[in-house]
Parts: sequence; structure tokens; C-alpha cells
Amino acid sequence: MHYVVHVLLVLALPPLLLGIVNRVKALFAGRRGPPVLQLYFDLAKLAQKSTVQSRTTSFVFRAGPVVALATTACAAMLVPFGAHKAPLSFGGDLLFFAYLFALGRFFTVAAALDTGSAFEGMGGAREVTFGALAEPALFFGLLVLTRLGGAVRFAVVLGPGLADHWVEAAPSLVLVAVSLFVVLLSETCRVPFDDPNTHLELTMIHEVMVLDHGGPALGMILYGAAMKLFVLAAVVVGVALPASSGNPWLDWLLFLGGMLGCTVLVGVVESIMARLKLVAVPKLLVTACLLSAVGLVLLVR
Amino acid sequence: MRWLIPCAIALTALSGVAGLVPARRARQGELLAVGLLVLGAALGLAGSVVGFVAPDALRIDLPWSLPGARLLVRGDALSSMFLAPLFFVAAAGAVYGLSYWPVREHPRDARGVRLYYGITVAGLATLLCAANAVLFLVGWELMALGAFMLVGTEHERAEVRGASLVYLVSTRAGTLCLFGFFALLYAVTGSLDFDLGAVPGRASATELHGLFILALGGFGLKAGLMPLHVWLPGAHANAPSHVSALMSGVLIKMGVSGLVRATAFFPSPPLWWGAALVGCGIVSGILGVAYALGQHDLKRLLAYHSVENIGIIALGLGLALVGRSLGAPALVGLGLAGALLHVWNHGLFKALLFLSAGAVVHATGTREIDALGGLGKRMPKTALAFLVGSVAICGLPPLNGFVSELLVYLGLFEAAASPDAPAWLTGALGAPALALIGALAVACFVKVYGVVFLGEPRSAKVDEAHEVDKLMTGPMAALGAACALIGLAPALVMPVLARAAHTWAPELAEEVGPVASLAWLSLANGLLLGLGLVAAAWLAWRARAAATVRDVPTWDCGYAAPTPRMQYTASSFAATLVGFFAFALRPARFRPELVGPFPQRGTLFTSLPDVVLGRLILPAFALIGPLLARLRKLTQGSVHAYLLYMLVAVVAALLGWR
Amino acid sequence: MVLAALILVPLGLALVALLWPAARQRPWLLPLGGVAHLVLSIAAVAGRPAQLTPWLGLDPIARLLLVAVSVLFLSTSLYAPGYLALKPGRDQRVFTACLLALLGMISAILAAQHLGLMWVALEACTLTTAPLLYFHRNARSLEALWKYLLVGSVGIAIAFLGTLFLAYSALHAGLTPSLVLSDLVGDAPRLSRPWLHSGFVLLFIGYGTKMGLAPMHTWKPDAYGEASGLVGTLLAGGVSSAAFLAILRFHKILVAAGDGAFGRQIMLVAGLLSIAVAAAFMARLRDFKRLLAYSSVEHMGILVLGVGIGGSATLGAMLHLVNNALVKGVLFLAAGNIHRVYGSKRAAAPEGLTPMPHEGERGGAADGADPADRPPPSATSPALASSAPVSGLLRRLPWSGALFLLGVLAVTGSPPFGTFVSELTIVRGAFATGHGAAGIAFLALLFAVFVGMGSTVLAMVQGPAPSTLPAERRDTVLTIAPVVALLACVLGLGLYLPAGLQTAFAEAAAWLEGP
Amino acid sequence: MSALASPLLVVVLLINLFLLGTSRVRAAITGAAAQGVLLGVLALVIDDALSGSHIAVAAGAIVLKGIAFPALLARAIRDLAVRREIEPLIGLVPSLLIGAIGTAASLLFASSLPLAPAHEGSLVVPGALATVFTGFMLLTTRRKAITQVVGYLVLENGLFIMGLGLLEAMPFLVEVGILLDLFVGIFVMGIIINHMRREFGSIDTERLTSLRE
Repeated sequence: MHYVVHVLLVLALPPLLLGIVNRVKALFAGRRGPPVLQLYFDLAKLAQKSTVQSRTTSFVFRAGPVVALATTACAAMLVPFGAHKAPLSFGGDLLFFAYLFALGRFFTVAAALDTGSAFEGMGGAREVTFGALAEPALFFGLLVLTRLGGAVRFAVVLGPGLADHWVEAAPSLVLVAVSLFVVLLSETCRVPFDDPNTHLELTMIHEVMVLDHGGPALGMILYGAAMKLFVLAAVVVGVALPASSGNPWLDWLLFLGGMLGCTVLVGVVESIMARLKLVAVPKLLVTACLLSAVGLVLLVR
Repeated sequence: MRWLIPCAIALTALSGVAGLVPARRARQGELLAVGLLVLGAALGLAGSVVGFVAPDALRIDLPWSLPGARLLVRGDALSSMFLAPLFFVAAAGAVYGLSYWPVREHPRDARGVRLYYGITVAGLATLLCAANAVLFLVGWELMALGAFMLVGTEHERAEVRGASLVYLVSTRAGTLCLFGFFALLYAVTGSLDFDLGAVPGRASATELHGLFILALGGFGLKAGLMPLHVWLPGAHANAPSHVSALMSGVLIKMGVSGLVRATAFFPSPPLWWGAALVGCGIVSGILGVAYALGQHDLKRLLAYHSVENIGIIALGLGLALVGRSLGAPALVGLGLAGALLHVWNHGLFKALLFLSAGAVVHATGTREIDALGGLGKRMPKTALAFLVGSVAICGLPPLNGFVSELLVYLGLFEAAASPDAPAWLTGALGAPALALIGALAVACFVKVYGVVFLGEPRSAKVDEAHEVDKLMTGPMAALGAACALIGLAPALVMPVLARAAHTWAPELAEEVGPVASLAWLSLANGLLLGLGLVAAAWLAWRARAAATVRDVPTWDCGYAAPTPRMQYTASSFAATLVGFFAFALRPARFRPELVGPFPQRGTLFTSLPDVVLGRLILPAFALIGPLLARLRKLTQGSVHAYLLYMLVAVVAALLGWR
Repeated sequence: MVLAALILVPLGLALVALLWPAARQRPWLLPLGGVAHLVLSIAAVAGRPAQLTPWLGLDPIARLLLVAVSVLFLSTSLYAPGYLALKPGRDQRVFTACLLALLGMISAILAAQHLGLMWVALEACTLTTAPLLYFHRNARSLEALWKYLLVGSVGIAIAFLGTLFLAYSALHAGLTPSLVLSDLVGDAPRLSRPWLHSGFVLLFIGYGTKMGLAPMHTWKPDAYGEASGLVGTLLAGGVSSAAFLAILRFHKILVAAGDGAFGRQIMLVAGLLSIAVAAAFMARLRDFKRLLAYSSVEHMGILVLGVGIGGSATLGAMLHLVNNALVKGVLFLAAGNIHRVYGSKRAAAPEGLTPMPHEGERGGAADGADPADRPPPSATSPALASSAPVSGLLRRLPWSGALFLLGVLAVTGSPPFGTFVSELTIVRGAFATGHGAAGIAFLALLFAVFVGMGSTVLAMVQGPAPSTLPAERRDTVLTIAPVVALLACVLGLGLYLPAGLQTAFAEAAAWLEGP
Repeated sequence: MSALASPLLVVVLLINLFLLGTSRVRAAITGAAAQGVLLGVLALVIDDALSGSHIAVAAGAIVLKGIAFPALLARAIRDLAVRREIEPLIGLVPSLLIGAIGTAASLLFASSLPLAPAHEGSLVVPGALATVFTGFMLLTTRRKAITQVVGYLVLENGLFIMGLGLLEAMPFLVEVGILLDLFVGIFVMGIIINHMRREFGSIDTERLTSLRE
């Protein structure tokens, strides 16, 4: 039953998050902004469109969006939502989760290179570069969580036990939560790493890689990006808000509330921060890495 | 039964002789030779299977008249662990060689290549099942010298000569370390036979340290652990590709097998052994892949990835050693199982990558990454093979690379959760390092695959490249299938790993490792593939429903006439990441002098020479040479000086020694 | 009687060679002598230890060496006719005679149980070698000869002084001085130590000069560098080994006197010194015949080191004695072929160990034009003028090239050649007898030696072959088959020791160590 | 051990110093000859009992060392038109000094060696060592091949003295061995010197330095 809810949430909710983010930004800018459901309309429209593909491209170009979406969806099946178990859970699923995104990155960048465009190559290069720096930060975070939980699986590290750890290990958990949030921002290509609505190809990361995609493929990409935000937000919420009331339905509400909070936070960050210079991005990622490393040290001393 | 592996060795050793026939019968000759080698490999595979189920069935113990020598052949699970990939890759490479290096294209050296190939394989098999130092060293040197002849195949080219000399000198350094190792072992145990766990009772602390240092020197050189990797890139890059596959896939693993065997002698090794291996592993892993990122030469790049993967293996083995020192069987089991499985996996996907790279070289005649491009359309099978290899070597699900890295990861997280400092330090350093290695590997292989196989050809020669024939694609297919099999059904190999790990550390239980979670992993991989198929199907359906236009140029942000030369190059792709590691890699940039408003046409050229070789060892040689040359002033041909030396000798000896 | 025949038959044949009229058949006296000698020596070794006179007899080491030298000479003698056929207009008469006489003298050294007789024989070796070294009759060979003779004679003189000291030690002890080995060994405990010690030192230096131990090795590169492959083989494999046996006989006296440690200490130092000097001088040495000379110095050092370490290393030294003698044949004969075809003793510049601009990039390795590439002094002599440096042997002279490469691998102790077993045994002995430092130093020096030899030899066998060489110069069966046979022997010794040999080596080691 | 031996040996030592000090090739050869004759006499007086081997050795020494070789060398000088001055690598005075020091050192060294009762207080051993040392000096410091041969001759003289100490003890064969060998050695050297003159137009062995790394 709850697995069905889990799957439904994963399939239905992601576009909404992006709508909320945009709405928050609009409010900060003092505009009304697009409707919250705008992305749903866009996806529906894109699904109908016919596509134009460069003659340079091969099957890899079409595989990009497919793999990106598939990996994200698969990852979504691993993350417990709030107090609810994930449909798929096994020893080491944390690592599988991390490497799924790497797989998605591999094919997205490959698809970008398939077009042979210098701009998309540039974007791909940035994607893998920053991805490589985000990886250690993520793993230091996972180390902290597993050391607390005692096993390498979401069900344990984000389980009810975490609430007690918040009592004795609050400092490290705060640090980890922050660094995971930074990782979320970089993985989903939000400000301050990348600006989803910039129009200068030279400065883009994610957007420039998908320049040549159109129609249904572009739809899959947008949908996949939204789902990625959803999944990572779920992890951050799982770390930051491990509360669980006795009632399962209450737990769902709790979780949704946490997600809303996290999304709004993303929106706020985008509104109050400017996009970093590309050269400054690594510094931020290394900082995140250090944060969670410090968290680990605090834990073992 | 017990003669299975000796027969395999004999067949492979002699296979090349069959190829030594006059030119007009050359084709039959090489077919016969490869046939013999494949037959021998089949026998050997059968033997390794026997080794897993009934180790004692393979044991041979005959007297041998040389001092300290015994014909002691042992095919236990550990040997089989290395024998299996050896024979598999060797057979694949031999078949591939039939159309990659045939006599009709290389009349002068093809026969030699086949002969030395067989000898190398035989040496490898010999040393793997040898249980006596003399027999081991014989196999070891057969391997080393055969490989040396193979590396020097195209010795008319200066680069090849340089590479083969560096290889020869460093392999000799390793062999001499092994002389020392076995001699010291003899001094401690009084025998040159490998009997497990016999040592520590009698060994003093200094002897223990000496043993490990000598073993690390000898086997680490062969394995290519940083900073002992100096010979590896040149040799792998300059050998014929199926030889590179054998060397990178199997030969360097002999260093690993040696380290595994050597450490097996010590039930409770000093803690610093494991720590040292973990350190070497991390350094090799990160710097290896960082070097790979900066290479322009396709095969040299793959060679540096061998350094990286050896680093991962060393990380696992070091973890197991740390676990053994601390008496933590979980670490031992996971670390060793991960290392051994990675030996298999790397053997498979690195051989696959070298074979497909060889196909590219064969079709285009260049190893220069930035001169290639767009081969995916022209050589689809090769491209697919390379893609599979890339995904596997990056350790990405659903292929085999992920499984072994998962085991190592689980061990590292286990260690990180443990209370005592050495263990959690290992985990806390190892896991993020492994993550970084994986991410960098992704960057590197996206780069290679994208630049070589995607986009547009960067030169005319590449434009008219054609797919290679079945003799070359067949072996690639076999290797790729093996990668997929281990990736999708990892639970199958767990019992084998458990047996091997048990042989190494008898205190371990017969079945080690998270078999259950590996079954779940297969399920998750299945789910991943399912989702992918659904998405692909939907996209295809939409594409059929709505018209799709295909014959337009890439949208290049409004630029009218893009040319292939405007594509992003491999060098630029990796520039930023290489920049992060500049402190260790010391990249060389040759940038043009741009003056005035309308500067002359100039070219930028970056390169990443090996720091250890280029800035440490070669300068050292260049320094020592003149010093010794100065010594030569002593013999400038004056007979008076010669007589004077005698007088001095007489006086000194008479006064010194009475 | 057999022993006397071993000495007299070659001498007689030498006389025949001097008197033989026809130049065409004359060289075939050498194989005749070789076969006869081999038969005789096998008879001598198989027969019970024949001590007919107190003056002649075979101690276990001599048995080993006798057969080894006999095999070496036989293969050399089979090589000789083919070689001399390619050298018309040289004085074959004296050459042939002296080769045979040399064989007789070497057998005399091996069979002599009287140290004075042994000394005379060794000196006679020096003198019979002189015409052999001067075979090419040019300035360089003359210079080499002068140095060889002067240094050698002085060394021999010192050895004689040592012999006198030894005798005096007996005289001083009030014994009737005798130079018969068995007597000396018997009376050893009562010999006067100061005389014994200084005598041994002098003998070691004197015979060490003939062996070519550093720092008395200086004549070796010159002599071997100018000698033909034949002569080099017999000098490096035969005379040096015989001189080593001479030293061992005195060492045996020391051991019997309970002073083995004294001799071993000296040998340990001298051995390491010789290997070190050889290694130092081999670095970047491009003249491959001098390279072989230094290799011989190195291996004499290894022999002495093995005995100096003692214990199981002694067995290693015995193995190495035979292996080295045989492999030297391979090297010098193959080098002779190469020298003849290329007309140059100089290897091309090696690649790879010199720093290269952006290594590995765009195939851009160093082009090997190093400043040390100036024309060699050998270019001054007319015979070697306009000679290209040696390269591309594997293409131009596949047989000789491969044999040379294999020989170098064998001489540097690569498995599965016999030298590997002996060197491993020596290292083992070093660690087992607590000479760990010496063992490590030995390994390090072996590496240095390998770098020196390896880089030069690779530059010779690999690379493109010079196109200037006249096509008619190539390998012939007569100049290849003997080398192959010798290499096969070395390989065989590395793979299997027949029971007889096994006991022979064991006896040799026991004879040296035991009472 | 007759009383004559020691004085004779003193004279031998003096001849050593003379050889080191003289600046004339011919003088050097004459000195060596004189030393040879002295040694022959010494062989007769060294032991109280006079045996056949004594006479043989004495005769051999006088004939070879005293007459034959010097004559050979003298002829060589005449034929090869060698310049008459000895050209030492180090000055004559230094070589004299070193020679004196060497003689003293060999006396010291010999005193550390216990002597047989027969030779108590005799100069046989130190004389032998000093003469050997002198020979070495001549070999290492004299440029001309001829003078080096003289040095070798003196070296052998030293050995001969040592041998005299054991004359009655040593078998006959060895003594003959020395003389024979010495003879051949000098003979071969003489031949080489001839060739050398033909090849290099001089017998200045300093020029023989083309063989080197």
C-alpha cells in the first residue's frame, strides 16, 4: 500500500517542486510568476511535439535522456520517504544510489558530445568536473550516516534510529545536512552552480548540454531533472527531519511538509544568491566536502 | 586430471612454434598456432575449475635436482582465481591477433609475436601454480622476457626501443627484489617452498619488514603501483594491442597475485603493511586516473587506467591486511573478495577496451585521440564494445565494475564504522578516494568515448574507416558478455571468491560476503534495465507518432558553418580537472606567442609526461652517468698507473690484513 | 697416466701444428685436440681419483673445471676453422699451435697438485697467450699485449713470492717444506700464521691478477677488447677459472689451518669491490667487447664473493664457476661474429634511459643523438675505418644477434639459465649466513650491471640495421652451431642437474669447506 | 748461513738505490747485471752445505741475470737507438726517497715476520722485499719499455733472494722454473719491444694509451 503511494509520489510530484521553486523566486522578485503547475503543461506540450535531430547524432544522443530518467527513477525506488520504507532496499543501496547518478551523468554528457558542438562539449566538461568534486562530499556524508547507523543501507541510516542520533551527534549531522544540501544544489544544477534560466550558452552547464534535444526527449530531460531534485530533496529531508509520529498517514504529511520546506529553501537560495563564477564553483564544493569531513572527525574523536 | 595445467602450459608454450613455417604456408601456420593456444587455454580453464572444486587433485610434487628446487605445482582456489582470467583473455587475444597482426601484414615479426605470446602465457601459468621459488622465478622470467620481446615488436621506432628498455630494466629490478625476497624467506623458513603460515614464528621484526619491502618492490613493480609504474604506460602503449590486452588484463595482475601469496604467509601481519598498501592504492588510483585524463594517446590513456585499477585492487588487499592485523574478519573477507573480483573484472573490461582500441588503431592508423571522431557510425560494433568497456571500468551499474567496487566500498564503510583508529582512518580515507576515482574515471571515459566515437571525424583517414572483421569483433563480444554476466548476476561468483578468500585466510568462513544483497543488486539492475526499456520504448513510440527530422546540422548557437575542427577536443575537455592536479602532474604547455592585433597563426600543445619517470628516474640516470664517466679517468690506458694500482693493493692488503 | 696425457697430447698436437705444411687442414687439428681432450678428461673424471704421483691429481673442483674447459675448448675448436677460413693471410700456424698449447697448460694447472708446478703452468699460459693476442698484428693489439704481459708477469711474480712465503711458513714451523697440496693441507694447523697470512694475501693478489679481480683487472678490457672471440673465450672461461682454482687451493690450506674466516673476509671484500668496479665501468660503455671484459671481471667477483660468504653460497660459487665458463663462450663467440660482420665494436646509442622531451607524446622519443657519439678510437685503425655502430642485429644477423641477446640474459642471471640458479644460491647463502648487507649490496650491484649491459645490448639487437654492410658477410653454420651448443649447455644446467653432476658439485663445495 | 751473506745483501740493497737514482739507461742495465752476478755468488754462500742445486742455480743466475739479459737489453738499446737518458715519471730524487722509505718499510715489515732459526738476523727477507719494492718502483715510474724490463728483472731478483732462503728446501724444478720463466718473460718482452719500435717508432710506453673507455 505505502509502496504504491511511494511510486505515485515519485511519478506525480516532481514537476510541482520546480513550480514551487519558480513561484518562490517570483515572490521574491515581486512578480506573480507562472502558475505552479506550469511544468506539467510544458511536459504535455513537449510530448506532442515532433523533433529535429542533428545528422551528426547517433543512438547515444537518444539514449541520453532515457538513461538519465531511468537512473533517477530507479534511484527514487531506493530512498525511504520520511518514516516509510523504500520499495527496494539492500545492503549497499546507498552506493548503488550514488553510482546511478554517475551513470546518468555518463550518458547525458555522452549525448551532449554526440552532437559534436563545441558548446555542448564545454557543458559536458563542466558537468563531469563538478560532479567529480561533488562525489567525495556526498561520500563523507554517507560515511557519517553509516557510522551512526551501523549499516550501509538507507533503511538503517535514515531510519527511526537517526532521531536518537540527533541528540548525541547533532553537530556532525547539521554539517552533513548542509553539505548534502550543497550537493543537491550542484547535482540539480541550481543557483549558485548553474542558472536554469540563463540564455548565455557560454556560462551554462546543464542547459547547454541539452541544447539539441527537443520534443518528447526534452520533456524527458525536464521531467528527469525535476525527479532528481525530488529524490535528493527526499534524502536531505530524511537526514534533517527523521521524525516519525506513530500514524503512517501523518508521516506522509510530515514528509511532504519537509519536501515543501526543502523546495522553498532552494527557491530562497536562488532568489537571494547570485550564480558563482565557474572558477569559484570548485571552492564551494570542496567546502561542502570539508564540512562533512569535519562532521566525520567530530564523530570519531 | 593432475596434468591438466602442465599440459595447458606445454601447449601454449609450443603453440608459437607451429607458426614458424615458410611464408606461403603462413596462414595455415598461424591458424594452427592459435588453434593450439586456444586448446591449451581450454585445458587450462578446465584446470582452474578443478582448482576451485578439488584443489588437491592438481597437486604435483616431484624432486628437482637444482639446489633448493622442487617441482611443486599447486592449483588451489587462489591460483585458479588468477588462472581463469589468464586463459580466457589469452585465448581471446590470440584469436583477435589472427586478423590484427597476421603474417601477410607483418611478414617480419608476426611469427615472432605469436611465438613470444605463447611463451608469455606459459610463463604466466607456470608462476601462478608454482609452489616453489625456483619454479616460480622460472615462470616469472619467462613471462617477463616473453613480454619484453612482445613490447619490442616494432623496435625500428625509437619510441618502442625506449619503452622496451625501460620495461626490461624495471622488470629486472623487480626480479632482483624477488631474489632477495625468496632468499630472505629461505633464511627464515629454511625452505624455498611456499608453505602457508610457516613464517612469523621464526622471523625477527627486521626480517619481517625486509620481507614485505622486498615483496612490495618486486611485485609492486610488476603490478605498476605508483610510483613503481614507470614502465607501464610506455610498454602498454607500444605493444601490439592484443598484447597490451594480455599485459594490462593479466600480466600486471601477477604482481597482485604475488602480493596476495606473499602476505598469505603471515597470519597476523604488522599493521603498517596494510596501511602501506592502502596508501599506495589511493595514490595510484587518484594519480593514475588523473594522468589518464591528460593523455593524448588512446592506448597510453588506457595504460594509466591500469595503474588506477591496480590502485583499487591494492586498496582492497590493504583493507584485508588491516583487517587481518586487527582481527576483523569482515574487513578481510570484503576487502579480499573485492580485490580478487576486481582482478577478474579489470582483466575482462581492460582487455575489451584494449582490443577495441586496437580495432580503432587498425582501422585508422593513429592512436591520437584528438585526430579521431565520429567512429560510432563507421565502426558500430567496436563502438558498442568500447562503450560497454567504458561503463564497466567506471564502476557503473549494471556492469561488473560496480560489483567489485561495491565489495571494496562495503569493506571500507565497515572499517569506518569500527572503533579503532587504523580501521576507521582506512575507511574514512579510502571510501571518498574511491568515490573520487570513480567520478574521475567517468570524466575520462566520457571524454574518450565522446571524442573518439561520437561527433564528426577530425581527419579524412578517419572518415573512411571501416568496421573490423569477425575475428576481431568476436573476442570483444565474448569479453563484453562476460562483463555483463558478472554485472547482472554477481551472486554466481560469490562462492568462488569465498573459496579463494578462505584459502588466503583460513580463519574466514567458507562463504563470505553479502550474497543476499548481491541477489538484491541483480534485482535492482533488472529494475534499472526495465525502466530504461520503458522510457526508450515510449520515446520511440512518440518519435514514430510525430515526424522526426534528421538531416540538419547541429545547432551551434547560430553559427552558420560549423566544421569538425571546431569540436571540443579531449585536451580541452580534461583541462580543468588536470589543472586541479597540476601540483602532482606537472603538465607541460607550449602556447604560441601572440603579438599585435593580427598575430601569426600559432598552435597550442599540451602534454602530460610522467613525473616519476621524466623528472625523477631519467634525470637520476642522467646524473649518475657522468659521475661514473669521471671514474673512468682511472683507466686512461697508462700501464704505469695499472702497475701502481697493483702495488697499492699489495701494500694495503699486507698492512690491512695481518 | 691419463692426467699426463691430458697435458702432453695437446702439447704434442701443438708441435704437429707448428710443423704441419698445409694451411687448409691445419685448423682441423683443433677439433681433433678438442675431441681427444674431452675423451681423456671424461676418462680422468670417471676413473677413480688418480693420484699416481704426488704432483698430479684432480681435486673435485678440478674435475668439474676440467670437463667444463674441455667442452668449452671443443666448441671453440669447432668454431675456429670457420673463423680462420674468414681470416686469410694471418699466421694460422702459430695461432693454432698456441691455442693447443694453451689447452695443455690449462689442463696442467687443473691437474697440478704441486703448487710450484701449478705456478709454472700458469706463467706458461701467460706466455702462450701472447702470440694469440697479437694475432691481428696492429698497434692496438700490440699495446694490449704489452699491458697484458707486463701486468700479468708482475702478478705472477707476486704469486711466486706468496708461494715462497707459504713454503717458508712450513720451514719456520720446522717442517720439511713441500709445495705438494696434500702435505700442506695435512700440516696446515702447524704452519706459521704470519707467514701463512701474508703468503695468502700475496697469492690472492698475484693469482687475482690472472683472474682479473679489481683493482688488478686493468689488463682485461684491453686484452679481451683486442683479442678474437676464440681467444677471449679461452681466457675468460679457461684461464680465469683456472686462476680461481689456484686461489681456492690456497684457501683450502687456510681452512685446514682453521683460518678460513681470514680468507673469506678478504674474498668478500675483493668480490664486492670487483663487482662494483665492473658495474661502474659498464655504465654507458658502448664498446661491447670491453663490456664483455668487465662482465668477466664482475663474474670473477661473484665467484670470489660466493666463496667469501661461505655456507651454501660455496655451492653457488661452484655452480657459477661452470656456468660462467660456458656462457662466456656464448658471449665471446657471438660477439666475434658480430664484430666480423659489422667491422665495429661499438654499439649504437641506447634509447630510453636518457631524459626525453614530453616523453611518449606523438611518438616523440629521444632520437639518441647523444654527445658521446663521437667516432670511437677504433676508427683510427684501418681495419675498422668507415664502420657503422652496431644496431639492428635481430634484422641483420638474426642468429648471432639472438644468441648474443640470450647470452647476455644468461650472464646476467636470468631464469631459467644456469647462472640464475647459482646466483640465487649465492644470495640465499648470504642471507642464511647472516651476511644480509652483502646480499643486498650484491643484488643492487647486479642491477647496476644489468642496466649497463642491457642498455648497450638492446641498442645493438634492436633498431634498424645499417644498409652499408656488404651482403656476403653473414652467419655460417660453423660459426653458429658451437655457440648454440654452449648456450644449450647453460640452459640445461639451469633446468636439470644429472645426479652425477649434482654429487660432483656437492663434493667440490665439501672439499673446499671441509677438512 | 755464512757470514758473507749479509754483506752481499747490503750491497744488493745499495744497488737498488743506485738503480733508482741513476739517470742513464746503460748504467741501469749494468747495475741490474751486477746485481745478478751478486745473487749468483749469494746462492753459493747462502747455505753452509754446498749442493748441486746451489751450483746450478748460481750458474744459471750469473749466466742469465748477470750476462745474457743485460747483453740482450744493451743490444736492444744499440739497435733501437734509444736515447740514453732515463725519463722517469717522477724525479730521480723523489724516487730515491720513496725507495729508501720502501726499504725501511720492508725492514720493518720483515721484522714482524718470525724467522726460521737458520736465518736469524739475516737480511734475506728484508732484502728480498726491498728489492721487489725497488723493481715495482722502476716499473711504475720509468717511461721507457727497456727500463721497465729492467724493473721487472730487479723484481725477479727480489724473488730470487727470497727463493735462496729456501733453496735447500725447494725442489729443483721450481728454481729452474723461475729461471726458465724469467728467461721467456724477458725474451718475449724483448720481441715486443722490437715490434713496438716498428709500430710506434718509439718504445716510450707513455704513448700506449689508445685503449681506454
